[in-house]
Amino acid sequence: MSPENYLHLSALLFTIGACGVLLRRNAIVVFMSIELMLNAANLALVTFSRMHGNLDGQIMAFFVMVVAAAEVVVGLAIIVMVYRSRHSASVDDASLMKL
Amino acid sequence: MSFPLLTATVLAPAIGAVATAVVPSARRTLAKWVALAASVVTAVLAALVLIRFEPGGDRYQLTESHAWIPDFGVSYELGVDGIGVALVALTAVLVPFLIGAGWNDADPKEDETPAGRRWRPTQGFFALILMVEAMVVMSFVATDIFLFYIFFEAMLIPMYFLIGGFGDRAGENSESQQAKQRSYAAVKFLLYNLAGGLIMLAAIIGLYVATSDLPGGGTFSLQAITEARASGELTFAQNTERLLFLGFFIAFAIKAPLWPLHTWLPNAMGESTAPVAVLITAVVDKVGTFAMLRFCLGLFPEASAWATPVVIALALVSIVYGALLAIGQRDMKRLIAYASISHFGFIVLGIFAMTSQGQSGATLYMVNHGIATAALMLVAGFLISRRGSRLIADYGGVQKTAPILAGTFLIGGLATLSLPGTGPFISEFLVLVGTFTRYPVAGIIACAGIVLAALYVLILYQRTMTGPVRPELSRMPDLRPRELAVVAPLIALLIFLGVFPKPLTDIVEPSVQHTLSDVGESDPEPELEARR
Amino acid sequence: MSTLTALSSLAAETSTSGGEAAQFWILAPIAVAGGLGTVLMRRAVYSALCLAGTMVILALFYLANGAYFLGVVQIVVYTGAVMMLFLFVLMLVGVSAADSLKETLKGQRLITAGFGLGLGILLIAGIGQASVGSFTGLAEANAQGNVQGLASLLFTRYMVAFEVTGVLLTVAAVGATMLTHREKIERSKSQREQSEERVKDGTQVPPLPAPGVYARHNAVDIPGLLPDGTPSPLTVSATLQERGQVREVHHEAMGSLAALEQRTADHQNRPGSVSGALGPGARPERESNRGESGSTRTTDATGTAGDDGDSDGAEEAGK
Amino acid sequence: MESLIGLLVAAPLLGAAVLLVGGRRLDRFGHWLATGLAALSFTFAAVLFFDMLGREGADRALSQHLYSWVPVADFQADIAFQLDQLSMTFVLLITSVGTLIHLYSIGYMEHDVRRRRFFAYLNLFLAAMLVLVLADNYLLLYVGWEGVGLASFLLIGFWQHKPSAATAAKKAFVVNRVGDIGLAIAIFLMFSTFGTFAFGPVLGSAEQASEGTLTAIGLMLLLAACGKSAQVPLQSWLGDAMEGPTPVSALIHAATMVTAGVYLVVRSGAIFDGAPDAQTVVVIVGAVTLLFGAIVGCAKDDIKKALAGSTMSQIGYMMLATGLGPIGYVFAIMHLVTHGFFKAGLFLGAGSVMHGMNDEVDMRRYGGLRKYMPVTFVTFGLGYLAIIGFPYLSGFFSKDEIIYAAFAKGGTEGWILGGVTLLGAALTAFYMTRIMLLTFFGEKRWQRDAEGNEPHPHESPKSMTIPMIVLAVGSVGAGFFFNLNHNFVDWLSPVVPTADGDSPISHGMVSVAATVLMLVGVGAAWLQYGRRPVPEVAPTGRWITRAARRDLLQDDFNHAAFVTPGNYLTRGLVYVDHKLVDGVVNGTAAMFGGLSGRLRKTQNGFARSYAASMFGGAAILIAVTLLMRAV
Repeated sequence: MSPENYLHLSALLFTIGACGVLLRRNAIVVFMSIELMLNAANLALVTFSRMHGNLDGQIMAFFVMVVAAAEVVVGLAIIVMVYRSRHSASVDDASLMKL
Repeated sequence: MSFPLLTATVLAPAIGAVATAVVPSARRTLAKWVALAASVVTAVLAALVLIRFEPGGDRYQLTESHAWIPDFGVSYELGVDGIGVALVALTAVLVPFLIGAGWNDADPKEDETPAGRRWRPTQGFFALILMVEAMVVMSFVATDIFLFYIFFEAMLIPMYFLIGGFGDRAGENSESQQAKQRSYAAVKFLLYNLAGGLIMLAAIIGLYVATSDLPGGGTFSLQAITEARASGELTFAQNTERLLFLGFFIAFAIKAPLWPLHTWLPNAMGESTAPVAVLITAVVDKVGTFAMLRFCLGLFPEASAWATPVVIALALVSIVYGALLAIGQRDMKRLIAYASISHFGFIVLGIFAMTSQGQSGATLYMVNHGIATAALMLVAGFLISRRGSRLIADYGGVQKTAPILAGTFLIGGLATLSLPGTGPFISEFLVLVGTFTRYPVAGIIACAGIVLAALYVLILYQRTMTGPVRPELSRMPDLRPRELAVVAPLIALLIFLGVFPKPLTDIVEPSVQHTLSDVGESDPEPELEARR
Repeated sequence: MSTLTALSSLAAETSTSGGEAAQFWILAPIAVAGGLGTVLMRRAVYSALCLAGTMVILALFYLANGAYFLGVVQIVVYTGAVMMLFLFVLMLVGVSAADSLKETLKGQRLITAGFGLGLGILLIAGIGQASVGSFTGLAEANAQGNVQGLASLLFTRYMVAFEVTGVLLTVAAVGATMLTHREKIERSKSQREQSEERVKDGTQVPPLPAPGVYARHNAVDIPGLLPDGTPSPLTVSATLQERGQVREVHHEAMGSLAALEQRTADHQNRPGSVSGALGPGARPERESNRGESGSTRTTDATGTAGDDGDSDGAEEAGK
Repeated sequence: MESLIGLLVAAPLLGAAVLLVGGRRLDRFGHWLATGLAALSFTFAAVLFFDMLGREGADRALSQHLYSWVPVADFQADIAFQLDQLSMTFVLLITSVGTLIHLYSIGYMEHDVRRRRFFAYLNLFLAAMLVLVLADNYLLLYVGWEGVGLASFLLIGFWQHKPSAATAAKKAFVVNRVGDIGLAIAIFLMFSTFGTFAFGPVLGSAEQASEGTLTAIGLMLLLAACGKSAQVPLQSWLGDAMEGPTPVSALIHAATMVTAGVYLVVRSGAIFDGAPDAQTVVVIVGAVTLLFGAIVGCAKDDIKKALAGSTMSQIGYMMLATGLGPIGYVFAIMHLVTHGFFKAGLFLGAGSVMHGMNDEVDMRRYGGLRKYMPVTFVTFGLGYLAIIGFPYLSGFFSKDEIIYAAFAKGGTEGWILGGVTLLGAALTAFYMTRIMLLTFFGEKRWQRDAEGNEPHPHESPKSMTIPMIVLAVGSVGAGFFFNLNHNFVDWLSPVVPTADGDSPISHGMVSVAATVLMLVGVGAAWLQYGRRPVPEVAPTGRWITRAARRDLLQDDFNHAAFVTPGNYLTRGLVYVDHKLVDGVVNGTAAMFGGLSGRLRKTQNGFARSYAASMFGGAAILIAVTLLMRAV
């Protein structure tokens, strides 16, 4: 049982999450995919920390969680607001970046 | 440190431009007078320069030098040689007349709705003209290459607005269509010259790098570089020099439209008002030919010698091609534009003939062509403003209704075809002689330009001025006092320069000798002396 | 607790036991399945649940990797708080019907597939290339407990970062409230104004009709019927319709109603109008009856006004 | 005394300037001012002439250096005049005839509102012509050369409202420009050969230059001369130039300007002497033009065009003579002067006739005018006798000398040239007699014109007749006076190389032959036009006549050869410039525009596609780093 397995798993999850971000139109699901990616990263961090035998990796993961939490809060707030204004949580409806 | 005369000459129009721009929008006439006053002051300062300049003296006189960006060897270096003096004088003399000629060109039209009206058109027009003047004068007196480049490029901005913003009232087609053509012309002008400028920028940086192994580090000072080259402590690799030369030359060839880089000029001159058209061809384009003479030859002698055959071929093509196209034009302003292309061919030919006659002739040609085209184009502008059309076919018999206008037009035309007794004759003849002594065939081909010039000028005159009077023109007014006051001095100047050009040649010739010594050329011996 | 100690013993020693491998090989596929589910489920709620599952499994992996604190936090914060937040928002946004998986952007799926595959391969390759040794284990790192270890790091070396994250959280909270808070710009309309408005644009002036006509049980979810017998959507709450939980009146119900009508009609031996028209339909007949009786009353003027019962009785007697 | 030379030029120049700038307020007396200045300049000339007679032949030449004009290194051009006998001859001719024609014009242009301008132009012409003959270097000569071209342009096109006049003016100027190129190139050659272009040094050291160079210079000078003197192949403009007012035709296109070519060749004699080939070409040109002009003159019905043809052929005589070298120079000049007198007189006569016939120019509309305008008839007749070489009148001497010199060329070409000149004499007699008969004899053939008013032929006013009389006297007496104990030859010999060649036939025989042929020509003309009445409309004659009516198809040739191709060329080039040269530019612009437009499409505004690109970027970055570590 070597670290590779964990790392491979995290890579896999990360990729899945990324694809989710690209595929889904529902903003909330996109957010979930992002969460998935973060968690994959966390898994890798934790694995590394065990690999090297010190806790810095875990600290890092911890921070990631905190930041993720903050991000979720703000993000969801934004989603709610967008939904209020345009009655849809679809990412594609907000194609206002085009000039 | 004496009074910085050159700086003053540059600043006068610049300050005038600001002053004109800030005149309240209601006081249009005041703005005009302010602009006129500023240009006159500039002319006076230029006259001072002309007086203070000793023909026999140092190569560059009235020099000023201050460190500017020492880290890059950029410095604020001014100085004039005879050629520069002549052109500064030309610019400073012409601009007041242009302002006088364009007195009413920029007034908001009556039919214009307040919404569609531009913001303070009059102030803008005259301020822009003065800005152009300041920049042109600067590029004539700057002896620091970087300084020159900055103004060489900055010139484009006011010119762009002058071309794109102020078309003449001649509407053979609808207002919007005209506006479209105008903006097309302006953008074309801008892009063309910008492209050339960027190539030149690359060459300038290359020059800096190439000079970086001088004791003082890299420099942009023209004098320093020429001296270093003369003393042999600076040598360029052959390919480097040729590339740098091309970089400079292409920019100047675009500015002084040389075939095949000429197509922006007819659009620009055709769409803009007569004074602006004169500003383009008589003042701004001269910077190109002037810079060929000063920078291309001064900095890259070997490369110039290497490029001469091609350049002369291009010049010949421009002469004949421009003249033929002028004959084929239906729009009189475009006709004059193509005539200018042909004349610029002569100028370049004279510069690259590498003889004292050729280059003196070229310099005189710059001055004379400026004045002659001004006379012809301004009168044409007055004519157009009366009839409201640029098409030659819309005119006929003007000579009967407006004899003075026709007369001045004819004199301008005769000067354009360089009739003896007018200034252009001497310059053209010098150019041809100078060319002939070194490249006989080129000289003979260039002579074709003489006949073609006669054709396009006289065809233009015949179609517009002679023949039965067209009904639309039956009660066309003759030249008004203002217009006459603008044209008459120019004509007088033309005739004076044709009868007594010695003062000018005395100023120009020593500088030309300097340039020739830079290039290391000397006039070919007459056959008989050579035989002895 | 027992599991925790077991896991900790797993993580403590450097060489990994077969137990951990077994655990990995059981749980990893589930985690991946969860991830896929998150991405692929058509209803947001389901993908949220899938995600929660994955997170729990990851928490287990953390524990297995000796990150007890993180494992717990993972479960408590993530699965507990964050996912709940997601669900709340889902409710707020409306648990709308599943969003279609039809791709609108041209080539988006191809690109995604390509990049996803590429990235996956790259990461795997990277990991393969990076010579990952074996575990050194956290034995001495977790010597005096994992939490203590983390804390000593957190409050010494990572102090500043910690503070900053604190600030970040606060800001986030404030920001969220600011964002979601809606300022009332104009005063809310009074009931009168609302009613006037309704009259002005002529929509549904009276209150909405009640549901549950002929309900057999609590019938919020059965639409009321219009005079012509068609069910009216107005009568059922929008949310139920959104959820698709509206029960419509069956035909047999209709049939039975008709039968009922018939029976009452027979009972009063009157030609029962067997029609879709229900209660309302019967009313005119009664009116006519009244008319007849009225006429009879006008025929015999002897009867004193006021005693209906008598007249009824007289009719009875007449039969 | 030298200072007078400058004034000689200055007087008419001043007049031109004043009249042009002065404006309408000069209309009343402007013409008198101009005439007075012309006369003044004539008096200067006379003074100088007698002063010159006072000195010995060798040091008669005067010179005046005014100022340095264009000094650039070796190229030193000065405004400097030289007045030697040759110049003097021309100056006298120009100023005298010029003054007379000024006087004549006062009457002729009486009713023209723009008379002031006309006189300004006449003065301008005088000044330019004087510069031409007084210049002491070729560049200044070039100035005068083009100056007279300008004056001629202005005067031909004086009635600008007539499109034909404007066109003729343009044509004259352009054709002359072609000639001017020759002069310009000649100057270039001189400068690159001798290092200067002043008469003295160039002609002095001419023999040192190689013959090739001299031939080149000579041919170029000849080209110039052909342009100015309407010699084949540049002759086409002269006929059309008759659109100008008649005094102009008399002064510029008969007496003075058109003879400038002869002056140029004679002046550059030293060069031609060193270049026999060039001389041969000159002779050929002269001979061809001689016959060409004569034939054209025979066919024209327009009196002025007929006279123009005659002018061409007479100048052909002079050219031929100059081509003969020293044996011909003097007589070329002599014929030039006499021709100046009688041709001017003839033109003035023609003008007077037109004046009386409300500007009718068709000789078939004249006839029997001798009764109506006797003075004109007499003066015209005297000029006629002079030109056909009636014994002991001007033409007789000068022309016979040329014929003699032609024979004296020796060898076969001597005979050929002699024959040609004699034939020319016969033709001259023919066409001049034709003009004479058609105009003054026979019965009157004029009728009402379009407006229906019949012309009332009448004699012209004094101001017109007096010059005619004076010129008639000149044309009668000049030749005799010149020939009197070789006055003219001795006068010119110090500056113009002379030699009397030995001809196979003597002077007497030449004179007899010439006279006989002249009589033949007269007789032929009389048989044709004198005996039987002249048809109103010209009969379609033989091909030669028809061709001659169309100036021997010269214009058709020019059109086919230059004008039409030129038009196509310019049109084609305009197309090329717009489509090709400009097309490349606009094409580039369009290319960039399209490219950016296509790139713009990728910016669709959808967050997910941006995310996709980010994602791809990340993947690529990882790939790159891995590759970096791999290698």
